[in-house]
Amino acid sequence: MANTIDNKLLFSAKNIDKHYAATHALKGVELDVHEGEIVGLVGENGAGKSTLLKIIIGAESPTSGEMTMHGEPYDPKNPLDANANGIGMVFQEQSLIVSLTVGQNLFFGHEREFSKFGIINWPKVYKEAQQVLEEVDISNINPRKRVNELNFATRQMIEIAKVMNVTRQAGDQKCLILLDEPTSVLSETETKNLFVQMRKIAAKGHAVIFVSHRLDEVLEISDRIYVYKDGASVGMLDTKDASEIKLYEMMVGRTTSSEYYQIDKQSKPQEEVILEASDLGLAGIFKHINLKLHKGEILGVCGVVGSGKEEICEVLCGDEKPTSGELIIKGKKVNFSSPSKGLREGILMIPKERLFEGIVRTLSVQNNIALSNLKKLSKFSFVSAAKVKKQALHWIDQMRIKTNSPKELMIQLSGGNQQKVVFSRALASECDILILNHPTRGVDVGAKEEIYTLVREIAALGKAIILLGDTLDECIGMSNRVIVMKDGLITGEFDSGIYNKPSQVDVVSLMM
Amino acid sequence: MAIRNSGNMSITEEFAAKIKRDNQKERIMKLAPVIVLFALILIFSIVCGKDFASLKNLVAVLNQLAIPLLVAIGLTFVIMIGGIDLSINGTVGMAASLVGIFVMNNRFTQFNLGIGGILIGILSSVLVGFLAGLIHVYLRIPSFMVTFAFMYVCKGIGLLSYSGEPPTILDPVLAELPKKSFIGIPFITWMALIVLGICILIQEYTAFGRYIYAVGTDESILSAVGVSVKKVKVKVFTLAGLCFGIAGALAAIRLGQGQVNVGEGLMFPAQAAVVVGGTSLAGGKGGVINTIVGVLVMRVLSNGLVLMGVNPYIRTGIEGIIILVAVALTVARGAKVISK
Amino acid sequence: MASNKTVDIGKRMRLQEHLMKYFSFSAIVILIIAFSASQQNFLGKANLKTLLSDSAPLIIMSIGMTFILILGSIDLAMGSVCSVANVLTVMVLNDIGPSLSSPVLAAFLALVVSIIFGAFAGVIQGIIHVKLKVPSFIASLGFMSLWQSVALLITEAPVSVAKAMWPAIEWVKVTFGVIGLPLILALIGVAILYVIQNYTTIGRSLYSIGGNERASRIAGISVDKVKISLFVVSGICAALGGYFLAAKLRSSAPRVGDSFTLLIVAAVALGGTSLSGGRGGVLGTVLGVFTVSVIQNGMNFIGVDAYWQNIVFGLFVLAAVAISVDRSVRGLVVK
Amino acid sequence: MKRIKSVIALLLAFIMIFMLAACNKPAETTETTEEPKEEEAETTTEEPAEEPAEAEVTDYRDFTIDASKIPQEKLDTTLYLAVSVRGLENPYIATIKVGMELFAEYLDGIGQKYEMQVLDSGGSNDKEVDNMRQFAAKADGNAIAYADPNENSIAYSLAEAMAESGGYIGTAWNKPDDVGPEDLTPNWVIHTSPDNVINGYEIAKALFDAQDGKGKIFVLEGMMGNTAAIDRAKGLDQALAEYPDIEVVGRDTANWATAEALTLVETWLNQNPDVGGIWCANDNMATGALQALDKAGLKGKVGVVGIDANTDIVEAVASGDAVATVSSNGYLQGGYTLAICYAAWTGLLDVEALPAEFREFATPATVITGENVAEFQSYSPDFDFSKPFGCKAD
Repeated sequence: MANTIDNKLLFSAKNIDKHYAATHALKGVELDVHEGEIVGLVGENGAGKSTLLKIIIGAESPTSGEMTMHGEPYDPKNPLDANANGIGMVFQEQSLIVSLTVGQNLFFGHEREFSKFGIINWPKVYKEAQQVLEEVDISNINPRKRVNELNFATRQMIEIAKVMNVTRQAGDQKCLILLDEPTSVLSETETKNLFVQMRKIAAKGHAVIFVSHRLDEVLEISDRIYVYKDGASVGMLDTKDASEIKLYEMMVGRTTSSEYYQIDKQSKPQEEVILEASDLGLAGIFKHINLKLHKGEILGVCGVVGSGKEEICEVLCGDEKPTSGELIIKGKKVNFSSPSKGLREGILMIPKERLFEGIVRTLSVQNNIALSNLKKLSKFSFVSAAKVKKQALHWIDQMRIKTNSPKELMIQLSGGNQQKVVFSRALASECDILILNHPTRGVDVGAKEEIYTLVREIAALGKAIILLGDTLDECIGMSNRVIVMKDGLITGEFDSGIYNKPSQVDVVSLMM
Repeated sequence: MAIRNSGNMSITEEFAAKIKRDNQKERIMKLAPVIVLFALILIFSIVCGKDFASLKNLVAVLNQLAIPLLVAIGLTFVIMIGGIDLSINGTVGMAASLVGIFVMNNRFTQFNLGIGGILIGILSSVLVGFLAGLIHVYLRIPSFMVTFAFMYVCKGIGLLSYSGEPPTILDPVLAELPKKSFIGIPFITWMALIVLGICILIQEYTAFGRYIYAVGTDESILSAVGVSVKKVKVKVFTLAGLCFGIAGALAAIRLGQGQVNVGEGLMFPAQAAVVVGGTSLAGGKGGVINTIVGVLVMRVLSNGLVLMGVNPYIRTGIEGIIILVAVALTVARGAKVISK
Repeated sequence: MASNKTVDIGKRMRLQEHLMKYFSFSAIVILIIAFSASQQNFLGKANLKTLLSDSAPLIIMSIGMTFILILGSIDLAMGSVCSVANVLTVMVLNDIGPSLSSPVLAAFLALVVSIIFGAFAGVIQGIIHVKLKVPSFIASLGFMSLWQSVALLITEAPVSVAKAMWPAIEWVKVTFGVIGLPLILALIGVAILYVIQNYTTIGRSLYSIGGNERASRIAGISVDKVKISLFVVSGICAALGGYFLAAKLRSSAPRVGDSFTLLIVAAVALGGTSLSGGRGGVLGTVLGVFTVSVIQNGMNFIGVDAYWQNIVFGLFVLAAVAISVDRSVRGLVVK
Repeated sequence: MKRIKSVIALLLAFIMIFMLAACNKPAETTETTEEPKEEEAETTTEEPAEEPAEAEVTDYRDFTIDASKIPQEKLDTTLYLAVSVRGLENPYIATIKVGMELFAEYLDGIGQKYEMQVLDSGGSNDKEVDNMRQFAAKADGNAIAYADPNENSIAYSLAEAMAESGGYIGTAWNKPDDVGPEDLTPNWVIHTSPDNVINGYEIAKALFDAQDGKGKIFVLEGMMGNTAAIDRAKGLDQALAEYPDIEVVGRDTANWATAEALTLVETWLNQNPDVGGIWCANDNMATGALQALDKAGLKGKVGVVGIDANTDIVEAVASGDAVATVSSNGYLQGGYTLAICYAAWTGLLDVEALPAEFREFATPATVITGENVAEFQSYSPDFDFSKPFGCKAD
């Protein structure tokens, strides 16, 4: 990390204001980026990071304020305009078209550069695509391959290659690349690879803006860090002066401590085994899975993406049928054909992709809470509206869900509150076993703490929990016991009591 | 802290085997329409013998292919962006009626515009496609409803245009066209094949073609690179209108008469043909080439059933079952798959 | 700020949900005012009577389709299921009816046969759609052809209800003031479906599946079962439509349902039910049906030239849908 | 069962025509204006049988609408006129509309206030009944209508719709055997029909004769399940029974549609290029058949027959490319039916007193062949609506 602040100023934004109808999303935001620099942006959800990036890339226009690029005034009309000025962005959501080939995706939106009379010269496209891929060290992929034949990590690398292409096209001009949560779907190795690429880019004199919820990553890769809160920049510091705690303080205005995971509240599991898997397997994904889950226990499952941990969750909750082995719940052998069967046996999953799998946006809060226990709220399959409402009020109070009324639509709630609704639903179902698949994903720091408290409380009630943490730290911090998976097999198991938490290094060594 | 190494190899092998199986399945699924087509050809060849498997019948099938093919191609683009077009019956009928009126005919001598008349017919349909696209995109009305309304509007325009007595085309060139053929394939089919070629070119070799796939997959991708989704959609509906218009014009020439009825009964078979070919109704998957297979399946099926002399009452039923089977073969299964 | 934005969208959504209902209502009001202005007896007793009772079959079928559309699916086979039920009804009345003690019994038997057939058609279509994952559009398209064949095989020609059996269908003529018995029966159907929609587990699951099928599955809802049951409901509604038409037209025709296939969908969409699923309801559909009926009735009433009727109808539908369609923002893609 | 029914229906139809023909002679003397046209239209009813004619009957043939006897209040009331048809894209149906317009001119002449409209069902039973009910509701009794029921089975419902409002209706073509105008006296005034079975039979005969009574033929039927299609096919079957050397080598439905007919004939021509004739249930399909023949270079060599007298087929008959078609004279059907209903509405005609043979009767249909095609082409409709029963075929 060279001291790059002395380099030439590449991009600067001054006094950026952005109003949406009634909300003031950005309040006079400042941002300077120098050539060869990696700048980290951190802040809670809704702090304004994404809005700022959208303005820089030209997807939205600022209400007021000025931007310069290469010292010239910069006012992009659309992303293509931004690209022409040497600014490219990797979006948070996957932006590849899976039915098209890698090469077609790489030059998507730039086809005209390869066209004569509107007809695209595909051989030329693929030749250049190969070069682009080589530059990000994934030259083993045939650019003629369709994206839907590739795994997620590779797709992410292709996205980055796509943006890198912008820098290539810029030639001598220095570029700015925006990365919005690029690591959320990457495994640790892939993240490392990404960081290598980012450094490469920076070494050439280009600049990178890096946005991530994972402070450790930001601290690792960036040269300088901007901290945003409520639509305004609350500070800028050199990475060498920063630490996670300091950043947290700036972001939320309070200190986090070792009590973050409320380890002192960790309860002792009971003796009774509530779930037992023996030799469970799903062809080609995982195999020989033996585990026992006790009442009141939080069992953490660690592993990289693709280790099979996600699929274990799916099999346990009934979403997927195992191809071998057996599952015993409360002493009874079960064979689920769908999650509804699982629910009947008292097992329910809180899914990872909240928006796609967790909530029904078009329904109200009360109906979302009642999703999993409609039968209990009804007589002769007639649902009691009063009971639905009463239950919702109970949980809104209990969970401190911020909503105007139980009839408010789900889409109106913030991410953290939506997640609380999902938790309420799970608790209301009175299931004894909960599978928490990344329960804090995409939730801001404040809400995270509340969720941790909640998980502790649930466990204390004697319910059993299987936890897939958003970070390794979280997984170890929360669990009573941790199992480690690699390539579809359990490679290790650690006791994780209050005073004998395993070290991350030990766990990682079994994951990789 | 037991580390289990045993079976580590086998899971990778298993995975490889699974991927292989999946790929195989996918390949079979991709080929399913072709398999269905060949199965049908085989069955009819056996049952009907020479009546079916003859050059003459092949030409007849090709001859009948033109209009369903054109209509299905236009529809393919619309379905690829996840939309639907119900206006087909109307637009084709309208284009055919207007072509009949604006060329030399036995009723409206004052409107003889020759080739210009054909252009008017086609343009009317293009215009309707364009309008439908505009209304769909800018008023945010589902394409289903917009095109449903336009079906009535176009049918009405067609009806109104000749007020009950369809004009017979007397233009000597146009009257001769349906009889002309080149290497055994009728002229009208050639026209359709040329349009087909152009559409394949558009789909595979132009930026617009790529954007169609993108719109069907995820609209946000396009705005991210600064391409207007709205424009792409309007263009797609306009292109579909062009295909329907050409289909209408060719239908009028083929029948030697401009009547609104030629559009009748084209829409549902076209939808079936597009989906049977393997284009996904959800959008983003498939394409014009798939549609060729789909249209062939439908054409061969009805041709074969006619030759077999199957009771027409049962024929539609058999067609329905074949559609179900053909599509069931091409869709992904599994408890987790969501199909709407 | 992203979260503020969603709150904003949400408020707008809810506001629009309320407005929406009035919007489709306003389409009708505007139409009625316009029509009565040009023909003073448009709201006369005679026309109200026709308007209110002729819509019955369309209401019955449309409310069944409403559930399917809320699921995000579509059922194109309703028209031909209606045809089969229609020919079955008349077949039962004419062939078995005379041997029964009373025409009322025959009418009842025909009703039972229709409902059983409708349920059967719904079950097999539901199973093929849900279990084989054939998209409902194409599954129902296949069944549309299949049932068309079946209807034609049962009777190739339209058959009138024999004179002796007329008492069995006299109920269709009963009126209370301007409101006919068919309408009352249809509204009872609406009430039943409204209860199913709002107060039963199936109804609540319907909305969650339409809103987010994946989430509903994970939350432990028996998605497949719910979907199949709803196809059964739509099948029964289609069959009842056929039964009503048999009484209304005093005859059966093997193609009587064909013209309903798309009209039903249009009526439901006009009633504010989203074609992409998750939102809408049977009450809106009743409004949608009346919008269609008023347009058709009004065109005849003010004597729109027959050559122009298609054009006018298309434009009216376009206008009505433009003001009534569920256009609540939420960045959702309109397809 | 069905066979027997149809045979009985046929017999009844024959008897009816027989009886109607019997009334012919005495009428001739009184009819002046209608005379020549009626002569042309005589082909369907050739039985010259003479039976003692009832005096009353002749009275009705003579029945005249005396405009001076119409009460002024009736003339000042807005009368609603409608023709209810199945789709204006069909040229024959368009002529019905013209028939109504001709009658409207007559009403202008006598100073009757009126409004007229076409009710288009687009081929849907339900829509046609709805249309009629709405029309009746609007007119509130001051309505007269001509209805061509989409299917025979809805004839009663259509008439009933009108009867409930107190208007007057005449139906044509299709109605079930067990109901008739007498069921809804006085509002269901008449039912008339050119006989579909006979039309189908006549063109078949013309075709077979042109083939010298032997050879192969293709058959293009109308839409499945449609009454007219079924009846016309029945007529064909009768003719086939009489010509044992005619072999049907292709028989299918083309749904009344030109394009489908073209496709079918193309397919069949591959199997049987030596076909001798094509029987089509309507002229739209005949157009398609001719086009297919033209493509195969067989136009003019293979006989084609149809029904409806579409302009292009009449031209084809004139040029020898087609053998025959049938004109049902829609002008006459539409215009005269309305005229009779008008007489009933004004009170000049006492429907209850009208004898059965004037409630249900045949209207003339002309088989157009090479012999009379020139006459037909020069025909322009011109009727005297003051003598409404002039439309009765004799």
